[in-house]
Amino acid sequence: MTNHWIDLQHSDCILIMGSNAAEHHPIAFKWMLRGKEKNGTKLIHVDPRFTRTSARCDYHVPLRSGTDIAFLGGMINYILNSDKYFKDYVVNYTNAPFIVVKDFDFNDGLFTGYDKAEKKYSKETWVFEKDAAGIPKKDPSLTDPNCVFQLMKKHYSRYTLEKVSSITGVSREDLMKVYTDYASTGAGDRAGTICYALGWTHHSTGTQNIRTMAMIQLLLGNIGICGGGVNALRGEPNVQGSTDHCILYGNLPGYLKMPVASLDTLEKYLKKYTPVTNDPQSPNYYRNYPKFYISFLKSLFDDKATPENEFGYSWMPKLDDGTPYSLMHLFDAMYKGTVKGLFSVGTDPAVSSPNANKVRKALEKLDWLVSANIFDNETCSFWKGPGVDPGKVKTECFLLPASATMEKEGSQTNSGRWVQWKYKAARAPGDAIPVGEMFIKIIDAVKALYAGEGGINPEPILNFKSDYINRNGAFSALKAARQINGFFLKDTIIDGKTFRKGQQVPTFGMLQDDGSTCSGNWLMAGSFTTDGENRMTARGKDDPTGLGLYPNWAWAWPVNRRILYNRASCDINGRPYNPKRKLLEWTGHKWVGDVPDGGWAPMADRENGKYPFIMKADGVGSLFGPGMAEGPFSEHYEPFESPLSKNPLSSQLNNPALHVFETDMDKTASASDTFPYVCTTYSCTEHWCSGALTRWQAWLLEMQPEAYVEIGEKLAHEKGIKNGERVKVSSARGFVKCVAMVTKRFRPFLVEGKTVHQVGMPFNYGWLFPEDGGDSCNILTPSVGDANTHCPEYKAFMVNVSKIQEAG
Amino acid sequence: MIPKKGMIKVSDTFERIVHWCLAISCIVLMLSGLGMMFHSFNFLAIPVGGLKNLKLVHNFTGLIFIPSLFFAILVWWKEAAIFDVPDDIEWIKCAGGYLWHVENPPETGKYNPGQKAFFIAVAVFGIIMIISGLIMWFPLEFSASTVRVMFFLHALGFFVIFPFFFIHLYLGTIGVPGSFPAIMTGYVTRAWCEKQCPKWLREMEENGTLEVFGEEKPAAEHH
Amino acid sequence: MNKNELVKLIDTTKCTACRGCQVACKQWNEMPGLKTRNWGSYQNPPELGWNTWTLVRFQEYVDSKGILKWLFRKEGCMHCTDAACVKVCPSNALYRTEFGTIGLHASLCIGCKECITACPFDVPKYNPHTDTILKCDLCYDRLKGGELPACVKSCPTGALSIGKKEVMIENAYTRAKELGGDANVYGDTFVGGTHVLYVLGEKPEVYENLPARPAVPLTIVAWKDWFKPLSLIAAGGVLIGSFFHYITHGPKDTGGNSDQTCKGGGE
Amino acid sequence: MDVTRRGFLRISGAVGSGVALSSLGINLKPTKAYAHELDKMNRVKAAKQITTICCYCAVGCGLICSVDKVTGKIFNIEGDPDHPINEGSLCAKGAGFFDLTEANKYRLQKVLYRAPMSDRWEEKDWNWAIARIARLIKDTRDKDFITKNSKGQIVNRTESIGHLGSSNVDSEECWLMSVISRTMGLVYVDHQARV
Repeated sequence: MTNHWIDLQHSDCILIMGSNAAEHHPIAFKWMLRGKEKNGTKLIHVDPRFTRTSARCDYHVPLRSGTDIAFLGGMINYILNSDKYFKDYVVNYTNAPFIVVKDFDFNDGLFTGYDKAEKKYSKETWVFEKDAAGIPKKDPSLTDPNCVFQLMKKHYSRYTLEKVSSITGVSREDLMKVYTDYASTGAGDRAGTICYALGWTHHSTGTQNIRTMAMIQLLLGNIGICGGGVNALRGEPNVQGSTDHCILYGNLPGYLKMPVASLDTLEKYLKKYTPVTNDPQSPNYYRNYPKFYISFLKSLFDDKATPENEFGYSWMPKLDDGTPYSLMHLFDAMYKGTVKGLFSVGTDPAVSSPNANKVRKALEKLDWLVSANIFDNETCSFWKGPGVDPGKVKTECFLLPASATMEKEGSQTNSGRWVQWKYKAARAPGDAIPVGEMFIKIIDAVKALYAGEGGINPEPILNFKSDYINRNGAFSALKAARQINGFFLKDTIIDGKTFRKGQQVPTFGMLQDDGSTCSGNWLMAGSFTTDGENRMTARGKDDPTGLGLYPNWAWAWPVNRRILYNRASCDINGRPYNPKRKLLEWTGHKWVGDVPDGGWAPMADRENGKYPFIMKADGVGSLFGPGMAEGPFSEHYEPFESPLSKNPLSSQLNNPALHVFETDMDKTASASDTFPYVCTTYSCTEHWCSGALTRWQAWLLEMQPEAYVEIGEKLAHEKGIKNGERVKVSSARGFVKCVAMVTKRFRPFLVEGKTVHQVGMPFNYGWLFPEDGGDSCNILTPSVGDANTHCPEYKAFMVNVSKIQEAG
Repeated sequence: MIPKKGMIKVSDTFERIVHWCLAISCIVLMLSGLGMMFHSFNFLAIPVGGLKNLKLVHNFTGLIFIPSLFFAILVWWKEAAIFDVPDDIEWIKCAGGYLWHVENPPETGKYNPGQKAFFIAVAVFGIIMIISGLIMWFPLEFSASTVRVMFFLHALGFFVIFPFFFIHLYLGTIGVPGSFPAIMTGYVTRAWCEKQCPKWLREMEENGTLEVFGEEKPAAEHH
Repeated sequence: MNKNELVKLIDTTKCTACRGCQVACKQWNEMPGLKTRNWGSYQNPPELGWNTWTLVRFQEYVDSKGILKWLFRKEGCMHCTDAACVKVCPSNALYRTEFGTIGLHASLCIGCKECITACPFDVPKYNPHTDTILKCDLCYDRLKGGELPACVKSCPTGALSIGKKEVMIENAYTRAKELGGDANVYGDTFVGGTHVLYVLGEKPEVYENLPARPAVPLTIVAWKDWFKPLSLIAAGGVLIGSFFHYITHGPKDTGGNSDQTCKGGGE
Repeated sequence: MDVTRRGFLRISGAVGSGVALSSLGINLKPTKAYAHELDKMNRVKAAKQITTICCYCAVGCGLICSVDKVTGKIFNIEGDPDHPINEGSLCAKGAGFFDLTEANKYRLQKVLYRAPMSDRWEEKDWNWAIARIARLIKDTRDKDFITKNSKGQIVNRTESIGHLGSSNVDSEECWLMSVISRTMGLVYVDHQARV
């Protein structure tokens, strides 16, 4: 989230799309309702299904799964054509005026530079014209036909109401209702925000879904302001923390880049990932990249990391250039036999991964599996799953008992980036220990083996600093947290102030690239004060801005900033666009309010002033985003499995940059009569994710005891299915049996002149427990993912539903 | 209370067993019911160790009451449930002389109309009590509105039965001296019999079916 | 008027059916979750039970304008002023607390189930394991401790609130007025006024399992209010009557006590 | 951290009366002696109150665990009324947080091991399990370690071990997993952020 939960109440219009906030983030939804009650916030829910969220919104607009870009593209078209954009903001704070090179073009669903064989774009034409000084050329009048603004206008002019309505199945009236309501926030004193979740990420165009909305937010001047932003309602307790620490193949803690093979030296690596700008007004904060990365290496290897050995850079694993190693790739490799051992920590991929049958088969090919959890789950016990003969499974399995959250100390980062410290309330039962302790035990044991026996590339293991244990030999989260924050490794004088060796680094601005500081994750620098006070434990309730920022409650990264890009809430002179919700104000010599995104003067000051989007090389928000795999502008492509055989907008049916898996278990069936219904998957309030924690809890299980498929009344009638009957839902990859919930809340869509039915299933069930609860809906989902993130397309695929006659 | 020679047999052993089963279960039911019906009578639960036990006592006594009532009806319905017109009407008109002085109250059979009314009340409301009581015992098997009516009927039954019961008790003991042995030993004095059920006595004697204590054979054999 | 009287207000128009209340209730009162099946509804357990003192009901409803609504209603004890359950309870297990709510001394309950049939809202439920009924007591223990009832505390959206009776009634009417349309206040005008009020978005008739005009059942009024005193009067009447009969009229002379020998049969 | 008893008893400002019942002039003096019925509240008041954060969605609601001072066990968990986000309130999952404690009979309490081809778990101790896991890691890593890729570039990685999870442990643990897997040379490193 750019903003945070409490801030939602300050919005004038909240678009809830790709999320079911009331069901999956009930307490977040509270803040939206608070806004509705106190500030007249308009709540709009756009979702294929009428949910508990819809029930409390001003209105609900049903939309066919996988057509969000068409829907939002239509909104961009409306905004641009009706002059609803916030001009001052667009001209100054976005790359709308930037001139794109002449060769850039878009034709029939493809941008320039597409390599059909590789299914990849080369992005040479996705760049700006630069002047002699190397600064991008701009046209502040936004009239140059090659400026981003005009290109965007042209691109989205194809998203007419008629076209969008025909693709999405949303009536033109409903489209206009949402467009006008939401576009009304394109004024300085109005704020609109988007609350999305897995409903947007779980598509083969997931990243572009979000980007399209980010573009709308930039056009309406909604980024960086109170009540605005792009807000991902993240769904797991510490998914923000785990993402910040990058348990992700492509990144290292703090979103640093994972080295790739072609960058064989530290120098090359740093050069590649340290962006440069020739514009003196762009802060380009990532120019500090080397400081972050070297401090990171120092946190791993301490005094073993020296300038001479490139701080250990060469020891670190390198990815092959352009090769993804995501979860789906992992299981694909496992299925093919490459992966022999797996750690599965607090996760249940046998239920939660797409094409679960393939995942389960892949698990059988492992030599060993180490799971850590507080309950057993379908992954740990895969060897006794349905259709598996344990006598033929060679895998050695370990199931390590973990402490539950209230049985250990540590921090958890919420979606609003608040890092909150929690305390140990009780001893864990039996032999259970925190996961952190397990990993220290494991690495220490591995270290001992390498020390004793030697082995390949032993340095990173032997040199890894792993002393995060307390006097009793138990895991010390506090010690680890201090290392993550970082220390001065020698006495250092910064701006005349002396920091002693061993003091905590108070902010990432003080990290050094010479090995004199360490920081396990630069984003977290500042979570401790120099004197070692843990700011994550703060429980202060003071609210100086009156906007619910609570700067002294816990600590938020970066540097306790509560709303990102907040300098964009003021005009170029530092005057707040909305004086009623004054997030930040330039007093002539300093910013007052939230922790500003850099203390520089506002950009009107040509000498000292800086642009607001400090993490972008150009200093502005990217309406034109060349970083994306499938194009600098978003484009509607049909889901990989779609009811349509032709994309109504172009002859490019699917995302052109998709990575498709091709084993015998990766079957798909698009626009097929065998699987005629669109299916989407989701969670429910009562369960959490794969249900691996919640299905073991009687209070929760009692409320949602078994798997179900929600079917609209019309389709149910056609198929002769009655409410509460058992049905079989099948896709090209398998089938599951579950209870039919016949509902008024799913209605058929009229798409390209034909009726398209959609059904939906919760993803919270698995065969292990309860025994009669039904199996995972991910047996049905395809292993195909977004081209940028490889997030699987759980939210739109094709199925059939049929009645089953069961004996008894 | 050993019967003396010449006393007249008015009830046999089976009748007496039935009577006492009915009477005792009825008393227990009424007392235990009372203990549950009125908070001020909750103390009646003390001897059995609490209301919960009182409920059990009530419910299971009910199970004794059911066959008792069944046999009581079987045994007495001919004698006690059919009014003898017009004598009984006359008797009712003067309330059998119980309430005000009546020179010669109309003669009655074995049971006077008061007793008959009591029997009918017990029989009818007893059945109602049984049915309503059983339904109340298992209320979850029936609709709430049905059970509510049962509660009402059960209360109504108590309202009817208790006064009759008490009057019966009073008249069967101190109110009409000499009555009590009728249901204890089965024998009453001839004098009592002449006063209380002259018509019956006459009929019995006429039929020769009168059994007199101490006499070898029933008189009937002589005719 | 009892100045301690509390009213819990359930604003159904703010409820998101997150069911925090349903679980918070079980957590605090240590009631187990039981085996259920999916019966084609989110509403589960399907009805209130001995282990489920409060239940969020789900109902799909298309209004007269054709607009689909999903109605959520938290069901539970209404804490009537004129409480049928208290009226019928033989053992004082159900009682009126100083807050005007209906408490339950489960240890006094004899499991007679009279309250189950008496309640116009079908609230008390029988626990066969303990042979007692159980129902919401509005967290009497928490109220005594100065805490909010578990359900109210857990409610994220403000759909549940509790406070002084007159304030809550006023809040309810203000909210209903603000909502307009069919919105109405439910609870203050019958059974002596309930201590749980609803703000309903639709007419009461629309909601499943909600009596539009609840009342203490007539049979119970007849029994408890008329027959109870009447039967006491009747019982007392015959006792006293018999006594006076005995002392004024005297025992009937049947010669029963005379020593004269009975005559032989037949004269 | 211990929260003062007062803190726990303060009633959320967001709901209802907005103030503690006592401040409404409601009489809370003891009445009848059904002491056992008030027992839980008294236990809560006497307990140690320890704050934690909910472990489901990423809203980050605050909870308070009431811990019996004698047994050291948690016996009640409810929302933290001081927490600015949830203000004491909780959804169904949060409200049922207590069922994640050891009160839940399904909690794993022992290290479980399943031997190849076996059809059951067997209990093991930590020392055995850690030693065995370390051995497997080393053997697998050393056997398949890729020093150079097909282009001859130095990559120092192992593709034969993967790591999945976890977004539901603490940040410090996440960091450790993230960096430990990299020091071992893993590249198949992913977690629930993607699913």
